[in-house]
Amino acid sequence: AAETIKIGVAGAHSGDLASYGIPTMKAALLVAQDLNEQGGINGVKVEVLAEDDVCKPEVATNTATKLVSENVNVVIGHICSGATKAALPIYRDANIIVMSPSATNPDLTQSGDYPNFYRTIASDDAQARTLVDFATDTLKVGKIAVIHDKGDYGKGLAEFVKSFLEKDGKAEVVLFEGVTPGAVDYSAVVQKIRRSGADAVIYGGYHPEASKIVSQMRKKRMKTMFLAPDGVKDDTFINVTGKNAEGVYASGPADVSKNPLTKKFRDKFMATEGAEPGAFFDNGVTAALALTNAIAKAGTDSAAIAKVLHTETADTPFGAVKFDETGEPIGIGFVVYQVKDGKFVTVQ
Amino acid sequence: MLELRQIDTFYGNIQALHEIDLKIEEGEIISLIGANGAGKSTTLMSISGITPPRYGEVLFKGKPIHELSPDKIVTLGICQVPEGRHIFPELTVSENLDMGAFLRKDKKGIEDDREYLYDLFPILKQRRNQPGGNLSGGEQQMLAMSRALMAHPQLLLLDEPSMGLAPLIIKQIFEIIEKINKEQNTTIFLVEQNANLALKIADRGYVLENGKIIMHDQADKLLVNKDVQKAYLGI
Amino acid sequence: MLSFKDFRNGLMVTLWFVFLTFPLLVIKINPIEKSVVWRWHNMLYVACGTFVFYVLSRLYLARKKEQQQKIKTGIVEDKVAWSAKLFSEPKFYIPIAVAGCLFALAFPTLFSTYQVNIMITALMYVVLGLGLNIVVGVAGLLDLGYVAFYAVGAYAYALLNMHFGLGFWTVLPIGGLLGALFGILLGFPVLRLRGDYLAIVTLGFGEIIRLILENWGEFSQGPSGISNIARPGLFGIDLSLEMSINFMYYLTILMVIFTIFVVNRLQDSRIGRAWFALREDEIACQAMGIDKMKTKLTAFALGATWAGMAGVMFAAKTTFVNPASFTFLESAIILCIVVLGGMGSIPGVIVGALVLILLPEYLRAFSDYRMLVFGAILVIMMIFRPQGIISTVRRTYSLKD
Amino acid sequence: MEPILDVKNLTMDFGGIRALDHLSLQIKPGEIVALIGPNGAGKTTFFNCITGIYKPTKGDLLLNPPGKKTKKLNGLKPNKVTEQGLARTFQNIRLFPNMTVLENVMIGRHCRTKSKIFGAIFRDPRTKKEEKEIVEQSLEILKKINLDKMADEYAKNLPYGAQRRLEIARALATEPIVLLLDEPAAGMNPQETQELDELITKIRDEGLAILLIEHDMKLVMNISDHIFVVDYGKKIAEGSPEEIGKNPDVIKAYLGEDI
Amino acid sequence: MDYFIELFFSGLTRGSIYALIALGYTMVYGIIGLINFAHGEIYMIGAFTALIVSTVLTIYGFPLLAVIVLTALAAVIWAASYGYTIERLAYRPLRSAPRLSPLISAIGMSIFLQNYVLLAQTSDFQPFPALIPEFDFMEPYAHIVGSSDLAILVVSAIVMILLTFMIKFTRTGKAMRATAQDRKMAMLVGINVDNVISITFITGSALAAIGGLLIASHIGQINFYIGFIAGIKAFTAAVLGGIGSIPGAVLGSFILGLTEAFATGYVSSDYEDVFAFSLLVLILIFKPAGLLGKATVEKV
Ligand SMILES: Nc1ncnc2c1ncn2[C@@H]1O[C@H](COP(=O)(O)OP(=O)(O)OP(=O)(O)O)[C@@H](O)[C@H]1O
Ligand SMILES: Nc1ncnc2c1ncn2[C@@H]1O[C@H](COP(=O)(O)OP(=O)(O)OP(=O)(O)O)[C@@H](O)[C@H]1O
Ligand SMILES: [Mg+2]
Ligand SMILES: [Mg+2]
Repeated sequence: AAETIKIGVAGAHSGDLASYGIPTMKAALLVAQDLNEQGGINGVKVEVLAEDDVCKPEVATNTATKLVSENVNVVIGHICSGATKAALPIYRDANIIVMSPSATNPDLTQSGDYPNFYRTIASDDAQARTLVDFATDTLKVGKIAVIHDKGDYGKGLAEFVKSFLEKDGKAEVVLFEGVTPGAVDYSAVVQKIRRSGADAVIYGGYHPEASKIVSQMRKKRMKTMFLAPDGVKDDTFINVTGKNAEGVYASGPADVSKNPLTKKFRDKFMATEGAEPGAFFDNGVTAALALTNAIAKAGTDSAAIAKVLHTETADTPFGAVKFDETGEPIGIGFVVYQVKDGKFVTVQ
Repeated sequence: MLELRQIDTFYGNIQALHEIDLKIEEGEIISLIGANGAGKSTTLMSISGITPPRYGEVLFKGKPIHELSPDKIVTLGICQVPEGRHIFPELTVSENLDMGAFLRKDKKGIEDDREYLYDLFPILKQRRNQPGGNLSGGEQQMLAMSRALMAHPQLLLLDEPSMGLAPLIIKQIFEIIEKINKEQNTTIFLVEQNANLALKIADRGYVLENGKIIMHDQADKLLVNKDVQKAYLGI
Repeated sequence: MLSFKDFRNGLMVTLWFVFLTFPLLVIKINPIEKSVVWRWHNMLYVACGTFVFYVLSRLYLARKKEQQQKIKTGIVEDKVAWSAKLFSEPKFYIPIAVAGCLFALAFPTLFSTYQVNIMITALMYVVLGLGLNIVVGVAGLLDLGYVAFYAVGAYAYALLNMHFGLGFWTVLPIGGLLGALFGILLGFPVLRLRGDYLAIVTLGFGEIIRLILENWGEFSQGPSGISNIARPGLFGIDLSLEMSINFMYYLTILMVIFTIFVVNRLQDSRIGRAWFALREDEIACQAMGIDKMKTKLTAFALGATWAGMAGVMFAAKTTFVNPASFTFLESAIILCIVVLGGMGSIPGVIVGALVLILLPEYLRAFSDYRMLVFGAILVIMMIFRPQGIISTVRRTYSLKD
Repeated sequence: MEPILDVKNLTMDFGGIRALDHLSLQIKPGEIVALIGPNGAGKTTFFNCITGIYKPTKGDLLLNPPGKKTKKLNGLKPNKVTEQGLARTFQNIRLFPNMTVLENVMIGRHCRTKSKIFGAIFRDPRTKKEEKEIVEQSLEILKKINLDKMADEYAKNLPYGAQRRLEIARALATEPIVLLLDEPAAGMNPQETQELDELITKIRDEGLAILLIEHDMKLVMNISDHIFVVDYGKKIAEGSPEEIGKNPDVIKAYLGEDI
Repeated sequence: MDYFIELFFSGLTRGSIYALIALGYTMVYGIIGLINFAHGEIYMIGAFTALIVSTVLTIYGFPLLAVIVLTALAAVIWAASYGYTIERLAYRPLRSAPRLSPLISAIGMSIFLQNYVLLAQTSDFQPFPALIPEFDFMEPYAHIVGSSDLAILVVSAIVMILLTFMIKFTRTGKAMRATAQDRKMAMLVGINVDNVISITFITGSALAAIGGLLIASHIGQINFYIGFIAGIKAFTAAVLGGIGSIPGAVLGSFILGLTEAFATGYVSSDYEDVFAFSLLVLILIFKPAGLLGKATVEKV
């Protein structure tokens, strides 16, 4: 009945975290544009409503109500786990399906509180598992220092890493410590790492602090290995850290740049923006495609959409993707990269 | 030497001075008397450019100064000892004196003047290195005057120099006022509550009443003027 | 109207700003590819912008001077501040208040739930503003850590609700009391501090609370926060999203009215006077037999109480709390509300809150420029109305009896 | 008859400086006592010590309220001292500039009233009554010093002389038994001083004891029953105005030959 | 023991950075009693200017030394200009306004400047070229003190000594002290108060810029937000030492820096800032005017 299909996109589009939110918004717009060029979904045009939540919970609730009151059919977002958590109940009560390209907090799916939630990125615990296994089995390190940025994402991940390490008992956690983002200097904590005699650092957090810590470790002539999650697997990290980035391991979604769909949308992006798409772009595209695909098959009724999402796969940059009953994506996992001469290259 | 023409001064929207006209000749002692809140201090502040007049003009040696900034006015040789002394509390007595000579470059001259003033007010010499802040009222008043004199003013504006001072000190202060007027030929514009004393040493006097000059005349004439006696001399 | 001199100065100023903004606005570097983009057009914008702005401000000043000229020569009466008049004379403010209330009541029916939701946030800041107004505006204690008590309230509800399933109505007073308690705990040692020392200590306290919430995971679930906090119940009826938002709205309205009522009565009471006096001159106050510590402490604690209650409502509204919501910036905003509205003036604070909270929402149109404009507005407002939008009018007694 | 305020060997040091040196002083009920001395003698410091604003290094402060037993004021906070019945004015005016004249006086009533927060919020009859009384009594006092016409003016807009009087009114509002005035006539012209003279005597006649710091000898000699002279924190003389007037030490240290 | 020394040095480094910013706070506060929340932003702008200028110069192939000198100059000049302009625009009109109005104006200014840089440049972190080279003679001690730490220590030491000298002995310094204590009187002895205040802002901003330059090339990256946290810390340090007092600001900064370093080293960096602020609260409780601040007994 609706004259258009409305897709809400919520995330940080301004403020200091904008760089994480904007790519997804662009992704959604490009997908919509692409569909509309082919005459929309079953002849119905797709419309994207983008709303800024600055990654703040209290703002996110406003954003959510705004989208709900503009009765969107589905929502892509939010970007930060905190904001997502705050917004989800509102969508749930309005019975709207939400798919986040980047909110990795496990509770979102595992708590079972949000049946309407899906995501196109693996959760922190999965990623923690990847990092831990890589450290203990591939790198075979015995002593590990776990550092985090006290943030939602970083600390959550670090805690999983810690608990996994302790459970497996293959390696010993010699240091578990949070650093203050934005501090003018990290040498004290770096000294502490050195003192702990760790062979490797597993860091939970985003690239700015990671880069500061790595640089200072190298400046202090420390060879300690450095493992980090997808928050660090970002070209900015390499650019900022320069030669000190060499050898750093970072986990992230499998490299899908070969995939034609990925190419297609990346090129579209290049064409419009004239720059490489930033963080979570592919996940954004994936979310958009998965949702539109489901709508195409099931119409705009949430229950029906959910059914499709669970049962039928959609073609996305990450290949054929569908979702398990908790809303986790099946077929989007993590692989580990290492920085070699200024590039992230996959390690087998 | 100094001439005020039709000065109007405002604080925000409150008008404190209404069309003040006033003339001071070289070498004179002029005293301005008036009740509290009459606008005496405001007059001085208008001359010094702290609260510049909104309308009217101030001429110093024929040149208009009412648009100059306070420091420029000081450079011209107009110094004020404001009401309530305004000693720099954390500077020592001698540093306070140096500030008085802020615009002067001649080291030697400054030294001599400081000595001269120490002779004038021996107590200051004793307290030389004590922070000005916790001198008592009288000590501060002396310091304030000395500080002004350090600048070698041609025109010295004094705002209630006798306020809150012991009778003995008041006498000293007034003697000194006359002294510098004679010896250094400093022109003096004296604002006083204590009309008696003020008019005794003054050549001419002006009477200010809520922002208006209501009377001006030779000092001795004012002293015997019935209205003045009744209103300001408490006779 | 504008002299040649003005234009010359205008040019100087323009040049100055061109110079000032040159590196940041004109040069855009890409440190990775080691490439530079020269955005000369920006320089043009700056130049034109500055010059126009300068000329306008000149004109404004010129007009002002004329006004004064007129006032002097008695052509026009200089008028008392409209605001003062408006809020001093009942025949003016009663109707306004009534109209305001009616509008407030009708609001949810008139606007979308989104608008209502925003309005709830704004109204909560009204409560916060009025609370802080007791501390800063009335008692003159500069508190930069007010958000701490807000956090206390919010987490009080979040935790009590999570662990013991306590409901909104039970926790609301508890939150207030906890706020007061923390207020007193902090107040005792630090209220001896003067002016800005107090400011920084409270700021520190605010940060400490936030950091503890962040790091003490076992207690507060750390940075990932607490979710699924129950919305306020209405006799166990379960409400649809829209209804519960409207319900929340009316609750907040009630809260605001309650706050206004209390704060207003406090202000013209024996204690209120003591607070004002304290702000004016502490030593004289003591000499008049006012117990400095006790009076300050009551002000501080009362302010905290309101922060606490507002916190509970915040938690109930967002149904999710995490430390990120209680940064120094929040305290700063609340302070802005008080000062920009008009220190110690209740209508002032209300207006201030509505302006400062609704502004960013409706500035969404400016998208990225939002906060830029916001900051600029703060500065400009202060320059043109340093005493706040609506300045205080002291109560007069002898008139009435 | 026994002094109402009895100060014994009061001593006050500021770092090096000894501002007060074993200064003793008594005031009898209904007396106007003047405390005079050169600038920096320690008069204001004396006030600050007995009103608890400074903590004296040594000495005893005894207050004998008529009909009650002796109270020791040492170490009390300023507000407690005021409650005991000592009220003061300040050498450099310390009014509440942005409150109305009436409110300034009402603040004075604070320590004699007791309504608390809940009273304030719920406006129970007791509080209502109290408020009413506060206003009336304050207006009463304002009438006495004829400022009642300016009751709703901001204190800062009063002319200087009026401000000085208002300070006295505010002090009176605390129902003192001893009133301490620090240079009330400073910066007043002879005429205003005249009025002040009458005001102070009037207050005295209502039975208050008054301790007065003043440099205006005309006023002092006029109204005081007894005069203490201090110099360098030490008492150098005491006695009736006549005696002081011709005491050579006083003349040398303070008055100067002719006045 | 080694560990102790290591921590000690990292404490010193932090300390001297805080000091460079804190001085600006303390000077401005001393002279117009304003907590200049925009000061942290000046530091940030200093860093950004440095980044831009240095990149441009390197692109046009200047030799490293020239780059360093010119960059430092540019950073100082522009930061100072911003400081001056801010004072003219946002604070001077509020000289006679209620006490808190300038504070709000400052907060507004800080928000404005952050977003100005965000929009004019970018929101992501930018790599900052290592302007401070790795000295060979430092190699043996590299694991304890990096070359950049050394440079920071030395430079800030020199700067602070110069500043102290200026305040104590030059005419300008005297004028500043006088203005700080009694503005009206300062005018009456012929001091151009407006200029003095401007000079204060300029000096403070210049120091902040040097701080920005040093820390940026030490840490190797900047974004528009770095000013805020550093600013708050530096301000804390200034208060710790007794706001308004120059040596106080330096002392406070070092104490704060060392506390943080040792807290991190021996306890945990989780509570780093909690330690910092608790220390502040404690010190102020026992010394209400800060370490070197004069406890001004109001002369009643
Ligand atoms: N800063 C100010 N703001 C507003 N009004 C002021 C200010 N200063 C003075 N006034 C008003 O201006 C008028 C003149 O004040 P001024 O101080 O010049 O009087 P005065 O003759 O010096 O009195 P005094 O003998 O007390 O020194 C008074 O009515 C006073 O209330
Ligand atoms: N807070 C203080 N710190 C240090 N010294 C002080 C302080 N207060 C007063 N003094 C010193 O104590 C002495 C007495 O000061 P006080 O103000 O009592 O003098 P006074 O008798 O009131 O003089 P005046 O008649 O001028 O007011 C002075 O020498 C003064 O320097
Ligand atoms: Mg005067
Ligand atoms: Mg005295």
